[in-house]
Order: sequence, then structure tokens, then C-alpha cells
Amino acid sequence: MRDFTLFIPEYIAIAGAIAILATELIWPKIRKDYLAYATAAGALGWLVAAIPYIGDTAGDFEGVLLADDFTTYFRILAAGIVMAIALISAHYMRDRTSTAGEYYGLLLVAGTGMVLMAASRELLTAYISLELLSFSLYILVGYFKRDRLSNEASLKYILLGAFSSAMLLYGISLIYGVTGTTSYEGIAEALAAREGGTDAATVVGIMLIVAGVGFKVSAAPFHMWAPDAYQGAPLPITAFLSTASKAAGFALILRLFTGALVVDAVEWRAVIAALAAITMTAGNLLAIQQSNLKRLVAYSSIGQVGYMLVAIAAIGYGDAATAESASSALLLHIVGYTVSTLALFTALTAHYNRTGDDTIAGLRGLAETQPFLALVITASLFSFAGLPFFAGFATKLLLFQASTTDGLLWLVGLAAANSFVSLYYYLMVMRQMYLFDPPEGQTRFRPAPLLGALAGLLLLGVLFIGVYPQPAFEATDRAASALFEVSASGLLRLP
Amino acid sequence: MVPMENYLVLSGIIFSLGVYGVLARRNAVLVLMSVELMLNAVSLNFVAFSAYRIPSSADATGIIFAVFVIAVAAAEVGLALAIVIRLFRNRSTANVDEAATMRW
Amino acid sequence: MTTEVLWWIFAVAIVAVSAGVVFARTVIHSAIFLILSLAGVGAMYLFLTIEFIALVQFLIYGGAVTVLILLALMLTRMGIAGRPEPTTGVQAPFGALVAAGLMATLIGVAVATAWPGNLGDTAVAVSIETIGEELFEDFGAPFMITAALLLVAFIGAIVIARQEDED
Amino acid sequence: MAEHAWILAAVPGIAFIVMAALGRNLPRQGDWLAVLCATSIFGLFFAVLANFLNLGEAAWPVLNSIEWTAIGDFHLRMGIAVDQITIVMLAVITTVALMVNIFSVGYMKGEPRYWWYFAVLQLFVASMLMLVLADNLLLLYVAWELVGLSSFLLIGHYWERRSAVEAAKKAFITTRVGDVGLLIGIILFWEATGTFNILDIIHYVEEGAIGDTRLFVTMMFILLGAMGKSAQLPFHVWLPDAMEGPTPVSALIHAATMVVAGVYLVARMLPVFEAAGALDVVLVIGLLTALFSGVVAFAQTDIKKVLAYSTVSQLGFMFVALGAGYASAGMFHLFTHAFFKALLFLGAGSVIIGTHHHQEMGQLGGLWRKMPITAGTFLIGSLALAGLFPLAGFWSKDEILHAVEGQGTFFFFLISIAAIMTAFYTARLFVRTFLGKPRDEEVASHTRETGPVMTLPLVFLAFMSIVAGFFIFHDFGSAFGFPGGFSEFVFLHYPHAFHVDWGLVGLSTALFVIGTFGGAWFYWNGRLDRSTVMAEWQPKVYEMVQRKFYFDDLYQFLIDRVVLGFSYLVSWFDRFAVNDTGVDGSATMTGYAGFLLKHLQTGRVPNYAMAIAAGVVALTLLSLAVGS
Repeated sequence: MRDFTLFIPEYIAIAGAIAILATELIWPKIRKDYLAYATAAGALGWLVAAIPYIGDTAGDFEGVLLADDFTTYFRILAAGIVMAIALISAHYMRDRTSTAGEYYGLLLVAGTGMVLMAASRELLTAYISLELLSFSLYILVGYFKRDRLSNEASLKYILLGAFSSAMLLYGISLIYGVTGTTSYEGIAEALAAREGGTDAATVVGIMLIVAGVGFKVSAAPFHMWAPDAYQGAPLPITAFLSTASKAAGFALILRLFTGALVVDAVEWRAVIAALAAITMTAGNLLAIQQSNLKRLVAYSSIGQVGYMLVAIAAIGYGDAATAESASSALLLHIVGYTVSTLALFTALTAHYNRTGDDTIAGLRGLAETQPFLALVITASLFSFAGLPFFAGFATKLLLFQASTTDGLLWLVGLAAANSFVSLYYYLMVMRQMYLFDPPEGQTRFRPAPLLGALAGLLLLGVLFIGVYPQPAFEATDRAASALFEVSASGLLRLP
Repeated sequence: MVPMENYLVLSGIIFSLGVYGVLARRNAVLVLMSVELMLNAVSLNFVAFSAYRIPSSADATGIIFAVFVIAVAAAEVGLALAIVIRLFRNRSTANVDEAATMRW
Repeated sequence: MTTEVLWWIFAVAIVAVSAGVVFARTVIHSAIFLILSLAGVGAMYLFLTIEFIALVQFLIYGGAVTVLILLALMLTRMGIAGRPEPTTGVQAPFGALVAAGLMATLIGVAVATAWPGNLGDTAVAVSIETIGEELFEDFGAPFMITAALLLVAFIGAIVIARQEDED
Repeated sequence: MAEHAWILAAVPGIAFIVMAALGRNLPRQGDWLAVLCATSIFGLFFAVLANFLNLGEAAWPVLNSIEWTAIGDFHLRMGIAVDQITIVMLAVITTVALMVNIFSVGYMKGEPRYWWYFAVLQLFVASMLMLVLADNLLLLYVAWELVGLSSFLLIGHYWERRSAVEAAKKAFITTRVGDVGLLIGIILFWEATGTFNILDIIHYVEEGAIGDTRLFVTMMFILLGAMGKSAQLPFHVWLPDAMEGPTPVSALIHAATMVVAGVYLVARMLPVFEAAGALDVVLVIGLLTALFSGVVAFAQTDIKKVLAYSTVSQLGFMFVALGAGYASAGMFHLFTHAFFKALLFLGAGSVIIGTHHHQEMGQLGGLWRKMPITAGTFLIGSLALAGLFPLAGFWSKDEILHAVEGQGTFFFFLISIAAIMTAFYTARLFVRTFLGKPRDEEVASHTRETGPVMTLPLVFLAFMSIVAGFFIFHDFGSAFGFPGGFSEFVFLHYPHAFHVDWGLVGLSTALFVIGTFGGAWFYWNGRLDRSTVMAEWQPKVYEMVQRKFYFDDLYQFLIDRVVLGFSYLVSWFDRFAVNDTGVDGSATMTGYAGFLLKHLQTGRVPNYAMAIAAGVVALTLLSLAVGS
């Protein structure tokens, strides 16, 4: 079926991107923050256009894309992230660049890539969508092209990205060789129908795919690009990397692993569990050593990826019901993590616009000079650490709760211990803000009203999800059950 | 005639050579060329799988995948070279080992 | 029989020039070897009697990509100045080790797996009609996404490489 | 009213929000609001109690919950459960909180961040009440973390002082270790029973829904949490340092309420501990803690430190009672201890204010002339702690002795020793602070009795320290809210109904006499300064005791060297082993001198690519190995 009405929201996003590019081309002297507001408006239109799709019957496009509640979920998430990032960028980019049209256009395109990754039910489409997102990110990371760090970050990102894409593709080719198809259902059917057990080709293929997607979500040991790219990128893009890019990676992983590869769960679940363990431990331990705030966030988000991978491992270890609740909890955790990260970066950007300092020590005495920003930063760090009443507590709790199966108890225990380690470096940051005096000449300041309002809104979101996760959970539950409606279709044969 | 495994082995060798190139060479353009080798191996794999499958006259998925891989590879090279050129303008080097300001 | 011999000659040549890409002492040599390697793989597609993909290979890879690379080499003045620096990094021996491990795995997989639906010795020609139909019917969506992708790469290359007043 | 007991927690919660938001801008910085809030929950408690008693046994425990979230067929309910143990805790918390709030108005006068202090105090009270009201482990855990947070904030109240910051950090980190255990335990329970509800869990366990080994492991994790909060060996290190906080905080949080949360948790889940066969562990830990910190208390020279170690020791007593299987004895000691220890801490606070911030016993002495009310109430508290018949501490210690009797002579002997030590260091504390001649005339000349806002709470708590023990008696308990007496009330139809065992009374009194008079004789000011004698006679032993058996040094070492060292190691591995030794080391070996220095830096693409490629190969090998 070629139903072109399934992706109307994405047309809006792409049209917005083109319109913004064209606007700057026609009117080069336009104030750059207007472009940001236009982007945010476009994203808002995108989000609004997505709302009618909630609960709509799943629409299939040629068997390669699927617009169901899972897709809609990521659609809303992507639109929300792009909107927030555009607003965060407004002053930041205006002060730092003379051309911003491509920047904002690519934000929208990247968001579209994320949605398509979530919608793909076929490897070729998934790969192309992944590259659409990646290409946009390569450019956005290196957007400050004369800035040595930005340029270096983008170089590392694209070289390693291409390298890991090649790995991913080789894995896909092996899976294609074994199953003769690239569609998820087809792969699952072929793997299930296969006689004589798993062959080495499938195993190697899956491992190469794990490496490829592991790179995208920056799971250790494929994570090394992340701290450098995070540090070099423009600050709002760091936020975008740590939210959209990770969410998209997990959207792809969820579709792929619950749809196509679940039949062979025995082959990959131990590996994913090991990756989860390595990732969370490495991320948290390395975070302790950081002095640059962006790198700290990078390592801390690597730690978070470790927690998220626990849910993927649980899909492999549990039965169908566990798999569904683990997916649902993972989606919820992604939302909580996204909102907290955006809140953190809104505050950091407001601080950075003022001081231009992205070291941890640069936050010295923020509680004195700007208590509200300090509060927002504290709340989001508490949320990462999983303290009660903040989003991270509820979502992490449900994540671990849903992932606890007999085979994974050790991993959940390790994750709990890791949360403890993470608190240490979060407290180091808070110490700077609350216990030290501001640097000489630093006086009380007011953040830009826009950033202040956005930070306040996101802070409310963090608290809301933490205190009353029910509405968010219903949404993720709906998305997860859509995911399993597709993949079930009689062949979800879990061990 | 030539069995499919021959193509797969050839592709495996090219791929591994490409991996070696990425790991060993210091020039960013050469790293990219090595990645091209890897992608080339992938295409070969896809086409071989497609050509040797039983209902292959009706199924061209592998070949189409290869076409897309080639297209994306070309685009990737274009973009990456732009970044390398920018690196060269910023630092007068295209050596990936020297583009290491950010570390630990 | 002739085909087989020819195939082996080509295969050995491809491996040799691919090795040339990664082992050559100057970048220009590597680039030339890359052209040869890409052309060789294109010839492999001819062995598989899929002329369409061979054509794509020659045009895009053999033509566009290599020209782009040569252009980049010139712009970064590499191979011209001939600066005497080691072409391989210090981790080359370890890289060789890992690559050898990977090669062993991949070859093992290729040989040991009983590929389902394998025709055995003879490849079947896939008609260009089939390719066209699938490309535009079944894979219409990725085709459109690829269009966006190429546009992004194009814009990105311009944005990043464009000379401006400050340069 | 009992089913709406959540209001008790809501009132201080709202007060906290109001005070945190308005802060300085409130008249008098909001201290009146704090006292008003404490008074109203004190009043509300009696409403809850009356209603609870009216409902009658059949209606206990009183439950009330709402659905918080529903995930598929998983329904998570949040609510409160009011049973007898909760009532006891409510009584303690509301009473002590009221006294401390009133006392603080005097004590904190003119201190920095006056409003913030009172705001956090309300947050603490709210979360502590939530902790004891929670009907499920999840809510309990949330409250558990929140009391930890408020304690952290209050210990670090004077954050200009480095020691206060360090102490706050230490308390936070140490208890967090326990908290992780608690969380893991909760997850394990969830995994086995599918519920967080405490009563349901007890029910499942009694039905044998969890295997033996697993149950034991789970209970060990839960116990870890309880030990962290209740400062049991080896987690006790944070409590003495927590004395860096304002003294009324020490009275409320670090003597009467938060630190007994672990005792409360074990008492609440006692049937599960029993089923798991984990009681012996509790007993041994409690005993070790009681003995160990009793010894350390001898060598302390700071009044508050003595009291802190005494608190640790008394918490050990409570654990001993629980470990012997007598929840009522443990809870009873918790109940009486709350009053006299709060009294002693507030008395110490009164001394500190009266002497203008002197709390080293070496500079005090002879205070009873200058501060008669403080001295008198402190004496009552000390005697109650030491166990003088018929003060509160006597009866609860008697109950514990009775409980341990069944555990064999050895344990009974050890706990008797601990009881003697209690009397001994208490005597030392009182004698050296209040009796004899002032050791420092300079200090003595400035000393004044504190005002009524501080002495009235002392008098009230002294009164409670005298009568609290009588709740153990059937008639007294029935008349004043604990029908049937404390033991009967806490554990309905508990096989052990209280009766006075005169043999034990005699023994107990003997222990008191030995300890108190021994201590008084040993430390009497007119004689030699005995602690110096001790220090000269056995300097090594003395130093060991004074350095608290080197526990703090050990932990400092562990934290400094091991944890950070490990993280450094991993980071070193990342930098040096992966990038430099592995990569550049080969270069050195092949003879490129100077290469190493130039290339010590990493952040290089090939190294990262290497990690990816090596990772792939390793993953493949791993999965092939696992698969075959």
C-alpha cells in the first residue's frame, strides 16, 4: 500500500526545513533568532499534526515503513526535542554565527530521520534513515567550522561513524544472506523456520549489527567518539546528540530486536547484558575523572545507555510479557531522561551564554548568581542519579522493575550500585554551585526570559514524571503494545 | 563455475583489509578510502547473495541494497572530504593522529 | 573453465590492489589502487552477470568518488609536498592482528555456513526489469529518503567547505 | 481520622514548601510557623490515636491507599497503613519534633540561615512521618531517601565549616551504601512476590512463596539498609561525625527518629526476618555494635560525641532485642530512648548555649551551680539512660535483658557488660560536665542558665523520661493510650505479656550500681584525672579507643585509595594501557625513542576505531562461546 497520508507530519517538518533554508537564502540579513522561532513553530506544527495519529490504526507503507503508535510516540518525542533545541539555540547561535539557516533546517531533517528510524520495519529503510540522522549530526557537530574543536569533533564522528556503518552493513548483508530478505517479519519467519539451529553467519551478523547500533547509542566499547563529539559540538547540539540520537538508536534497536531478531534471542542476550554492564560501569567511572561539563554529561549519558540496555537484555531473557513491559519501561525511561537532559542543557546554555565557560569549575557559585538555574541543574542531576520525586527515580525504578528476570538479577544489582557511583560526580557538580563563591566580578544575573521559561517548563516536566508517571506511562505502554502487535503476529517465539 | 562462497571469501578479505587501513593509516583521506573498501566489500556480499538465491530472478533486494550502499558511500565521502579539507585549513594537516586536541 | 580462470585472476588482482590501498607509501598510489580495486569489484559484478550494478559501480565509484578523493588530495596538498612522515600509525601491528582475526572469522563464516537457498555454482541473472520494479515499487520510500540524504550531504559539504571572507 | 493519618505528613510538607518559598520574607523568618506546624501535628496525633483506639483491634491495621500507576496488569498502589508500631513511632516523632522545634527557637537564635534551618526541619518531619506511615516498601524507600537528604542538609548546615561539609558527605555516602542494599532488597522482593506492599509481602513469605536461600539473601540486603540508617557496625562511622549539625538536629534526627528508622524497618518486617532465619545475624550485629561503641564512648571528650556513641550503642541494644525476636522490647527501648536521649542532646545544647559554645568536657565541670535546670534535667536523663529504677530506661533495658535471657548465657553476659558500660560512661559524662570544680574559670565565668524557651522542653522531656517506662504496665498503658500495656499493644496477644521479674530487676539495678558508681568513682573530679592515668598506663590501648578502633581511618583509606583508586585505575587503563602502552608501547619497543612523549596524547581516531573493531571481534568470540 502506498498511503502517502501516513507521513503528513514529516512532510511538514521537511517543508519547514526547506522554508527556513529558502528564507535565509532570500533574506540573508534576517535576525538569526527569528529562524529559531520559525523552527520551533515548524516543530510545533509537526507535533500538532502528529496528534491525530495517536491511537489510529497502524498504517503500512509498502511494507517498509509503519505508522503506528510506536512511530507516533517517537514522532512526538522528536518534534518536542527539536522544538526545545531550537529555542535553546536561539540566542546561542545568534551570538556566534552569521548563517544559521542550514543549522535549523538540519535540526528538522535530523528529527525526521529519527522518526523514520522508529517507523522502519525493514533493514534498508532503517539504514538509510539512520544515515539521514547521522549525516545531519555530522554537519551539526561541525557547524562551527572554524572552531578547531568543533571541526575535530565532526571529523572523529564522521570517520568512526562511517567505519561503524560499514560494520553494520556487513552484518546486515550476512543476515540477508541467511534469510534472503531484509524485512523484519521476513527475517523472523526465516530464522524461525530454519533447521538445524543457528549458524555462525547469523551470530556474526548479529554481532556486527550490535556494534553498528551500539555505536549510535554510544555503548561501550563503541562509545569513545561520544565524549569528543559532545565536547566539540555547539552546546545545543550536545543536548541534541544526547537525546535525539540516543532515542532514535533505541527506537531502531527496539523494532529490530523485538521484530526480527527476537527469535534468536539466545544468541545475543548475553552479549547485550555484557555490553550493558560494561557501558554503565565505564560511563560512570570515567565520568568521575572529568573536568569539562560536556564530557561529564557525555560519560553520564553513556552510563544511562547502560541502564537502557538492561531493558534490551531483558527482552532477550524474559517471556513475551516481560519483553513488552521492558520495552514500555525503556520508552518511559527515554522520556524521563530526555526531559531531564533538555532541562539541564537549557540551564547550562543560559549559564554559558553569560560566562562562556563549559568547565565544571565554571559553575562556581551559580546558586549565588542565578539560583533558579542552579535549581534546574540540581533537579536534572538528581533525576539522572535517580533520587525520589524526580523523573529519573520513577522511570529507572520501572525500568529495573520490568527488567528483573532471574537471568538478569546481577545486572540490575550492578545498575543499582552504579547509580550510587553516579551520585558522587553529580554531587561534585552541585558542590561547585552551592558551596563555592562565584568568581571575581561575577554578579547576579537574569537568564533570557525564553530560556528561563523553557527551563521552568522542563523542570515541571521532570517533577511531574517523577511524582505522577501514570500519563507518561500510558503513552509508552500504548507505544510498546503497538510494537508487539506487529512483531507478534503468531511468530513471537520466545525461549 | 564459481561458487558463491568464493565471492564471500573475497569480500571478507577486502573488508578486513579496509579495517586494517582504518586502524593503521594516519591520513584522514586514507582512512576514508579504507572505509570505501569496506563498503565495497559489503556491496559485493549483497550482490552475490542476491544472484545466488533460488528465486533470484524475482528478487533483487540485495542488488538494490548494493545500489543504496554505493549512493550513501558516495555522499559520505563527499561530506567527509569537506570536513577533512576544513581540518586542513584549520590546522594544516590531514593527519588524524594530530587532530587530537580533545582527549580523556 | 575460462571464466573460472579469469575469475581467479581477477580475484587475486583485487586482493593485491586492495592491499595496495592500505599499504602504499604515498597517498596518490593508494588512490590509484583504490580505483583499480573498485573497477575490479565492478568486473566481479559482470561475472555475476548483473550489468546494471556494474555500471553503477563504474560510474559512481570508479568515476565520481575517486575523482572527489583526488580532488581532496590536491586541495590538502598531500602527495605533492611528499612530507616524510610515517604513513602508518603506531598501532598498525595491533590493527593487523585485529584485522586478521576479523578476516579469519569472516572467511570461516563464509565457508562454513550452509547458506539457505544457495544455487551452488551458477549465478542467475537478475533482470533489470526486476531491479527497476523493486527499486521504485517496494523500495520507493528509502529511495525518497535517499534523495533527502543526498541533499543533506550536498548542503553539508557546501556549508563546511565553503570559502568565506574570514578564510 | 486514623485512615487520614497522611495529613500528619502533609502538614509539615506544606509548611516546608511555604517556608522554602517565602523564607526570609516571613515575619521572624518563619520560626513561629514551624512551632505552629509541630504543635498541630502533635495535636493531630492525639486525634489519630483516639480514633485508632476507638476503631478497636478488629480494624487494625487501618489502611488507606490510592492507585498511583497502573502498568498493564501491574497496579502500583500508594497508601498508608496505621498499626500499633506506627502509632508508637508517631508518638515519638510528634512529641520530640515539637520539643525540638521549640528548643530550636532559642538555640538557633542569630545563627545563619535561620529560616532554612526551620524549613528543612519541617521537610525532615514530613518525610519521617511518611516513612512510618507508608504501607509499601517503595514509598518507604522514597521517604527513606528524603530523611537522608534532610539529614544531609542539616548536618551540613554550617557549610562554611569544612568539617561540617565533610561530615555531611560522609553521612550521605555511608548511608547510601545501605540504601543501595535496601533498594536491591526491595527489587528482589518485587521480583519474587510482585508487590511492594509490606503486609502482602509478609503474607506471601508466611505462605512460603520465596525460597529459603533467596529469602535470606533478600533479608540481608534489607538489613544492610537498616544497618546504614541505624548506624550499626560497620556503618556507624557517620553518626558521631553528624554531630557537626546543630544540636537540636542531633536530638531529633540523630537520636530519636531517623536513626531508629532501621530498627523500625526490622521490627516491621520481623516475621520475614524470622522466616528467613536472619535473626541471629541481627542479634550479633546489635551486640557487637552495643559493645564496641560503648567502649569508644569512654574515650570521647566532646559531650556530643559521647552522646553519639551512646546512641549507636543503644541502637545496638534495640537490634539485640529484635534479634532475640522480641519486637516489643526493641520498640519499647526505641520509645523510651527517644525521650531521654533527646533530653540529653537538648541538655547538651543548653550547655553549649549557656557556656557560649563550649562542648569539650575538659573545659567544663561544676556547671550545676550555674545551670541548675539543665543540670537537673540532664541528671534525670543520665539516670534514665544508665537504667535507674524506676526511670524509663530501666524498664526498657529490663525488657531487653529479659529478651536475651532465652538466647543463652553468653549473650546475656555480653549484654550485661554493655549495660554496665552504658552506666559507666554516662556517669563519667555527668560527673565531668556538671560536678566538681570548673576546669576553666574563663568559661565558667560566662556561663548562664538558658531561657525558658530552652528549659521548658527539657523539663517536659525529663518528665517523659521518668514516666515513659510505666507504659509497660497494663493499667498505666491502658489509661494513657497503649491499652494492655506497651508489649501487649505493640504485639497483640504476644505470648510474652509483661510481668515484673524481680530477679531481673535486681540484676539490672546491680548493673546500674556497678556502672554508675564505678564511673563516678573513677572520674570524680577531686581525685586524679583518671583519663590521663589511663592514657599513661596503656597509651596504645587508649589511643586505639580514642581513634575509635581506626574505623574512620580505614574508611578514609578505602574511599581515598580504593574507590577513587579504582576509578583512577579504569581511567588509567583507558588512557595508558589502551592508548599509550598498548599503542605507543610497541613503538618504544621497536626502538622509536621519544615517540612515547610525543604521542602520550590520545583522542585519536585510529585508537577509537581499534576499540570498535576489537569490540566486534571480542563480542563475536563471546557469543560464539556462549552459543556453543
